[in-house]
Amino acid sequence: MMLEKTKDIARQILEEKKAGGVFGLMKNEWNIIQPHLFEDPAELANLVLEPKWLLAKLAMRILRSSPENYKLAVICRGCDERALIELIKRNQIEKENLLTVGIACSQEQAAICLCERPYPEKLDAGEKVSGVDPFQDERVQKFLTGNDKERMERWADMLKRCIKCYGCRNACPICICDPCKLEDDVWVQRGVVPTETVTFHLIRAFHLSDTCVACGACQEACPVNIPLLYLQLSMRKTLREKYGYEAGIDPETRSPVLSSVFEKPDTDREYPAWINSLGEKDES
Amino acid sequence: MNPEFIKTICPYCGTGCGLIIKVENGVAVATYPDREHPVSRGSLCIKGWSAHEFINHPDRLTSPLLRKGDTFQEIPWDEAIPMAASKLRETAAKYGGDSIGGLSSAKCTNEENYLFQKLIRMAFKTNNVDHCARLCHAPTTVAMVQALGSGAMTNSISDLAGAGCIFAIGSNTAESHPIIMGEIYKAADKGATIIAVDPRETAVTRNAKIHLRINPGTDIPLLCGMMRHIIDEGLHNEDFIRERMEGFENLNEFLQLWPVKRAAEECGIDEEIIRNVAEIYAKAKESAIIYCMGITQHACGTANVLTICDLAMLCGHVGTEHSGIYPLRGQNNVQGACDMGALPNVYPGYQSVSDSAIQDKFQNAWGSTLSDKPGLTVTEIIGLAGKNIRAAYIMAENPALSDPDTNHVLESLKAFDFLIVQDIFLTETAKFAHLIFPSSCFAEKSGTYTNTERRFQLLRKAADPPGNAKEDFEILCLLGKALDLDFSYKNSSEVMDEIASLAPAYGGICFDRLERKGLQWPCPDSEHPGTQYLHKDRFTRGKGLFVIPEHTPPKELPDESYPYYLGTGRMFSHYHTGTMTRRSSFLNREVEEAYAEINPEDAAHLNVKDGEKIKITTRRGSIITTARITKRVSKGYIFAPFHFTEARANMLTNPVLDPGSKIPEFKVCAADVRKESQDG
Amino acid sequence: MANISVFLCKCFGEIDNTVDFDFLRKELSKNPSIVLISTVDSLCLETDIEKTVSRIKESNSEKVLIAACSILSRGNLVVESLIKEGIERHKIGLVDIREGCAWIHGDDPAGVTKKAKDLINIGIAALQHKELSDDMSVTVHPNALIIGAGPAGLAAAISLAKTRFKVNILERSKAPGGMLRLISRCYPGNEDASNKLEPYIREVENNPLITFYPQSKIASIEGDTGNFTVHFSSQEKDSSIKSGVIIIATGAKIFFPTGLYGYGEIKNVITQMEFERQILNGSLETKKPVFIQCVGARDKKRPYCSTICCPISLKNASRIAEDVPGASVFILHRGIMTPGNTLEKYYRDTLASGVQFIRFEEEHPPRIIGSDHVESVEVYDAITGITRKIETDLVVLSTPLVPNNDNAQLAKMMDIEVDRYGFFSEIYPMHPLETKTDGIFICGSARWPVSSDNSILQGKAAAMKAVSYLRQSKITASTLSRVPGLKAGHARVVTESCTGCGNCVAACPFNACHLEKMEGRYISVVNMMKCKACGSCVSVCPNGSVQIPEHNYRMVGEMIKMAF
Amino acid sequence: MNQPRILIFACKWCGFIGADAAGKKRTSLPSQFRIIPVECASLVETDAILRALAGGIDGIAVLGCHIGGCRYNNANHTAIKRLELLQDLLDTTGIGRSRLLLSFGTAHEDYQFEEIIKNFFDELILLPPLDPWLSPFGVIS
Repeated sequence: MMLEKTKDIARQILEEKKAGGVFGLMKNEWNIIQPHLFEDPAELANLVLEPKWLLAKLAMRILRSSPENYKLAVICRGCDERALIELIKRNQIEKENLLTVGIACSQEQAAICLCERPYPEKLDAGEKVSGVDPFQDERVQKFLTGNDKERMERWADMLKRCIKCYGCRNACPICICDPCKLEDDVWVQRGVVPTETVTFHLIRAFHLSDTCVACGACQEACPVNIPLLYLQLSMRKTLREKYGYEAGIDPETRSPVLSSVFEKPDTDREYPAWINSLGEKDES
Repeated sequence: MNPEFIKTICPYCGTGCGLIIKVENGVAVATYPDREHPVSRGSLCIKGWSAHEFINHPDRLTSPLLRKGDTFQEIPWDEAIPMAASKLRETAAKYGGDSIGGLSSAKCTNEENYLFQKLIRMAFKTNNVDHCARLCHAPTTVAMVQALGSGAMTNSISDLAGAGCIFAIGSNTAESHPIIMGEIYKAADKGATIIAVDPRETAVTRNAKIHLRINPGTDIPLLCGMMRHIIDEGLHNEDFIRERMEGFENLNEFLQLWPVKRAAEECGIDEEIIRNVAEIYAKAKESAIIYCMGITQHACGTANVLTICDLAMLCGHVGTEHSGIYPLRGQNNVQGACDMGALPNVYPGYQSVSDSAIQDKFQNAWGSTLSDKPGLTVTEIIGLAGKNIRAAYIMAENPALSDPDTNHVLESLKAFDFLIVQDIFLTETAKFAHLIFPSSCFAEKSGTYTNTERRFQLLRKAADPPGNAKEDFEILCLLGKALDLDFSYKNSSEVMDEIASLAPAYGGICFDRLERKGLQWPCPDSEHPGTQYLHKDRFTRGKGLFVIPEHTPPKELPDESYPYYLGTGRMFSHYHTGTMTRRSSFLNREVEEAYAEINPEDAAHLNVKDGEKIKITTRRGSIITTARITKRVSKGYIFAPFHFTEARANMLTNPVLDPGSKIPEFKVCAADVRKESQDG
Repeated sequence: MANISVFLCKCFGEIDNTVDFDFLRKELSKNPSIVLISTVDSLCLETDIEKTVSRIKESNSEKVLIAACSILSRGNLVVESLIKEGIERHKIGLVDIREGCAWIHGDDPAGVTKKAKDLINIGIAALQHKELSDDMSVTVHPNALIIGAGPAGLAAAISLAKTRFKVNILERSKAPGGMLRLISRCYPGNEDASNKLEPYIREVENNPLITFYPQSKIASIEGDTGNFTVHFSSQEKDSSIKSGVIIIATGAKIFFPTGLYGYGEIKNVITQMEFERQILNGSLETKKPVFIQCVGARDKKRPYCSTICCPISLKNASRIAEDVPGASVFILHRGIMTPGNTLEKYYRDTLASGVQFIRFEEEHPPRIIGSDHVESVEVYDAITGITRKIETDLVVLSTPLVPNNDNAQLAKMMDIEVDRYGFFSEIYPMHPLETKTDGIFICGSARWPVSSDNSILQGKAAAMKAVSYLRQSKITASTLSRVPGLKAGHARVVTESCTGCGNCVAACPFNACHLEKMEGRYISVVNMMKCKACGSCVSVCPNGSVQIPEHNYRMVGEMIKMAF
Repeated sequence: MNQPRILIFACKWCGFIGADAAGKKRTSLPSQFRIIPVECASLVETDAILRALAGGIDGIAVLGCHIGGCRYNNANHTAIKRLELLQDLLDTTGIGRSRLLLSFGTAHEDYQFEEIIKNFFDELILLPPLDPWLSPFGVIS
């Protein structure tokens, strides 16, 4: 149903020449599924939507290496769409050159990904299902609860497994820097495995603090099963609660971390408590 | 424009991960992991992620090259092939077919290896064909065939995740086979105990529950001590031994020589740890042993592997889904090259050249007489250069860096009357060649690779070879035809069909069946689904055999003039002789120059600071390299990766061979270290 | 690594009594890049500086590290003396081992020596990796542009002309004078506004250095400090002028309290400005006026005090009380704001002249009684608690000055900022006339409601600020520091690695970064004239493509490594 | 118990002046802290903070000007927001937000600086050691 509708939309896009190609997943005669750029409507019979395969970064690379006015339609899930919007914000994609065909994720998929928004803002095919609160999940709670010592040990145990494949960075749709700070001796010692976990993983996590779209690509690419997405959860929560900001929703809204407290959103923000930290102590 | 995404297989280690190569305008521009791949499941290691980088390197060979004095001159293919054929033919005519040596490649596809050995064997009636498996897992093949009947990894990679205990000995899995390390962690997350045995501290030992930091070359004492304790405690699997094994009494008797106390002394660790580890291994429901070069690259390599087999069989930890013995293959197709008979003693499918029935089968099939005399090994072919071996054909191997005692190897390479090297780059070896064939890399050909879990996987062509370079398959066919052989294969699929018809274990393998997930041999017929794990109800040789291992300490131990242990090995961002990885900018950025690891205490003693130059000397030569001061190595131990051409660790290594498998002792030799003066 | 010579200052025992210099020397001599370690009694003595300089020149060192007192004590003096002797600034490092070390941990001899060693190592690391920023300079157009010809603008223009710089004045209306043209007298001296204005207007008309553009409208402003180009139309004629500095003196406008106290509906409810006009054209007829203060000010929407309305009411109320016999004048207020002794006297004088003051509260504003003509005002006296009814024939509403509507637009053109009400805002309280962009100054009611006297004062001050720019033939970016001394550097973009993500553009508080499209991708470009080296861009750049060379990341990394 | 090690990034317009004043007053403070003066708190890279924590430094303090008091047109606001977010990450991973002391506008004066640093030392000494996080092989330079 959703597949047929997606195919129809894709066909329409190709036939009406709204875009030069539709980027999605293709299943071939051997049942091999892989990303494919559909440029011929006849090929669309082979279009599939499963499994979850993040296409945003691939789509961005296609757009960047194609002629300036080449338009690309991307069949994307919620996370893909958010990633693409973040890429637009970061000037990697020209907004005019991108069309999205939004498809909804299933409830099962949302549960696997711990996805809070398992649907794109612009939904074209499929039914929205409700999001999952990651903080209610047992796996997450294992890493985010307990006292400092317990958490530190749990995370250290996980992160020292890192084999420095850079997969988390390579798979991340937002990580676009070349060279990357993680390759620099100043921040992360090179040529050593296990790597310096505090710097490698926390620098990576923090660089994405306000742009992470919680797609889970890092985690899926990790050969040693480090739950990298959980690192982002509390920062995402803070951004949402304190500034009402969520990455990947609106291409016009920049991260609140980049602006002064007067601009965003803080006309009614009290001075943070630590401004008067000494004063407070006097009172007590 | 239309970028294409081509699924193929990673060209580095034996794990055989799935890659998707992105091709733009015929150029491979990026690599992505394959989410659907049965082994890697959407992950890759650092090398896999950069697999495309060397493909378009400007150093790629693009035309056949002919030596003119000290330089090379480009010549067309229609000169190069006849010249090669006639030179080889002349040599064979003059000195006999056994004067030709062929080094096949664990980097090439099964089909190419098959053709290569067929070419050598048919054209020159010699079995002088070998490849670098000799330098990594030759003892595995010898010993496991002796004990179990099959030289391959017994189980599948994914089976590891279900093991209750994983005993990793002599394997730096996290750096050499990172994706397999992920499976180990999966097991750990399910509660498995990870035990690591390594004289160095590595990512594996760091994440293991127990780390046994034994003295170099004391694997047999450790394992014997464990076995002795297992038998003493009655933890051995008596039913398994009674039903499926033979030779237990001999083993038991032999183990009387190895009380735990003696083992502990030899290894330099506590008795209690050996006991503890033995109990954990024996008591776990299913235990897996992972081993690698730390076991095999010793003068007692075969005995080491035999001891491992003994331990596994003693506890009955073979032949079930999650137990087994995991010799991790180092090269993407080292398993395949062995399978395809690129070995001096066997035809494809491990069929002995000395067996006359098998000889007849191949003579009939190939329409040619064949030699029944086992040929020479890699080290022997190189060692006898200019003497018994007058001409050699080296396909994508780099003995100038990979073989022990480099100085000697370099001399030998010069001694060939005629040397043909077929490679993608001008390697250290190719520099000695008389004739160089430019060939194609993994992304430029189709064929099959067999990974360490015996999985035939399809390689798909993503780009064309650069310039006039040709696919190895095509070069072999051309050369074969020039040598008057019937090498009129249209494509590698046809070769695969021929292999299937000749080697029963691969009888059911054909390209059509490999498309989706590959097949694990044995797969005798076209209905067989492939084999997840071996020795299920019976061993390949019938009953398993307990073989008595003979402990021989390393041949060269530290003494007064050479007071340090020296071991060689790999590190995570480089691969083997660095031909590909050092030309991948990303990988090279991680480690740019040669280094050797040295303990802080030793460094303080030598007054060396981190990053300063040191000179390492052994009886065979010396190198100057950068000191990396780290507690990874214990006091008195130096570790040098062998990837670097500017400081060839193999200049130093001891070429003494293991009698059973002819593997050199890379892992231990005695060395002296000095601080190199800054201006020198 | 460059060769470094290290000078340890004993400070006559202040340092070496606690810090073990022998140990320091021993430790430092292990560092191969240190070629000279020298101990000096007191580096800030002239003789010792001479000695130091000669020792530096004799040694083969390329850089100098001074370990002495804090830069806020005499350290700066030492550094400046060395610079005077010809050693380049970026080759000198200063480490504070007195205030930050010897003095603060006097009771921990082991710790203090170790700390001194670490601090010197940090200093060496910094010195080794410090780079020098690029710099640029701009030729200054030696003329000034003044926007607005009110008292502030005119005062500024005349001051500038007196220093012989050419001045162009753009004015929205037909004639110069601004709000002074609309009122009769100025407080506190009750001087005639026209008298006050007259010399200025004469000067503008006669001085050849001053050009006045009436009825002008600004289209756009481009360029940077020292080199602005303003496109505008004057009397419907388009033209553009180049200018070295811009002074904004656009003033403010009167708030019209439509809907408040029946203004607009009831005939004799007027504003102060209408009151002034009636005085000017002689149509004023009142005997019982009531002035209501804080109309539309100091409330939720406009919580500020406009500062000028109280004196204006005092001025007009006393005028009626003194001039009109038998007048009864009331001022209903929420607290009379008359800071300073002049205004306070003005208040007392007014009180003496018989004007009555009634204080009301924000919650109980006065009530106007009457439908089309006001008859009386009912007010709850906050002091006595009695509601009073005041007979009246005129209600005058004191309304605040509010910013001009196009302030935000103008600010955007010039890349300066307006505050939350819309007045032009200064960069920092300590630099009251300066804006975010160097070379653009604000004065008069454009920045905050002020009296005409203060406007003139600010105009003159802004002119003097402007002169300091105009006097230079070239302005060098590194000197555009608002504090004594140089800027800390300029951000530098590594074009090859810049991804064009725009983080720096969003985070830069001075709009010094912008994106340019180059070969199909965006890269960030830094405008050094605007960059103040605060480093906001550095810390938001995901891959270190923006650096301040004087504080680059390699240096920070090394400093951290050396910290303990 | 060893004295914790503290690295301070001090804005040269406030925290640095406070520290200097504390020195001039000849306050007595534990010696295990080092100050790196910065132009503005917004120059403090989060990466540098993480780098320092990985290098075995127990606590980081960032001293900047109060909101509205920045010399650089409110550049310190981005620093405040960013570093608060970093505290969240430190909390998640068990390093603990208290290892990153943010003090904006509270260290201008000698006694303020003194009190902040003393309190920070007292606080850090109670925290669990960072050992599990430190560079796994202790590469010695």
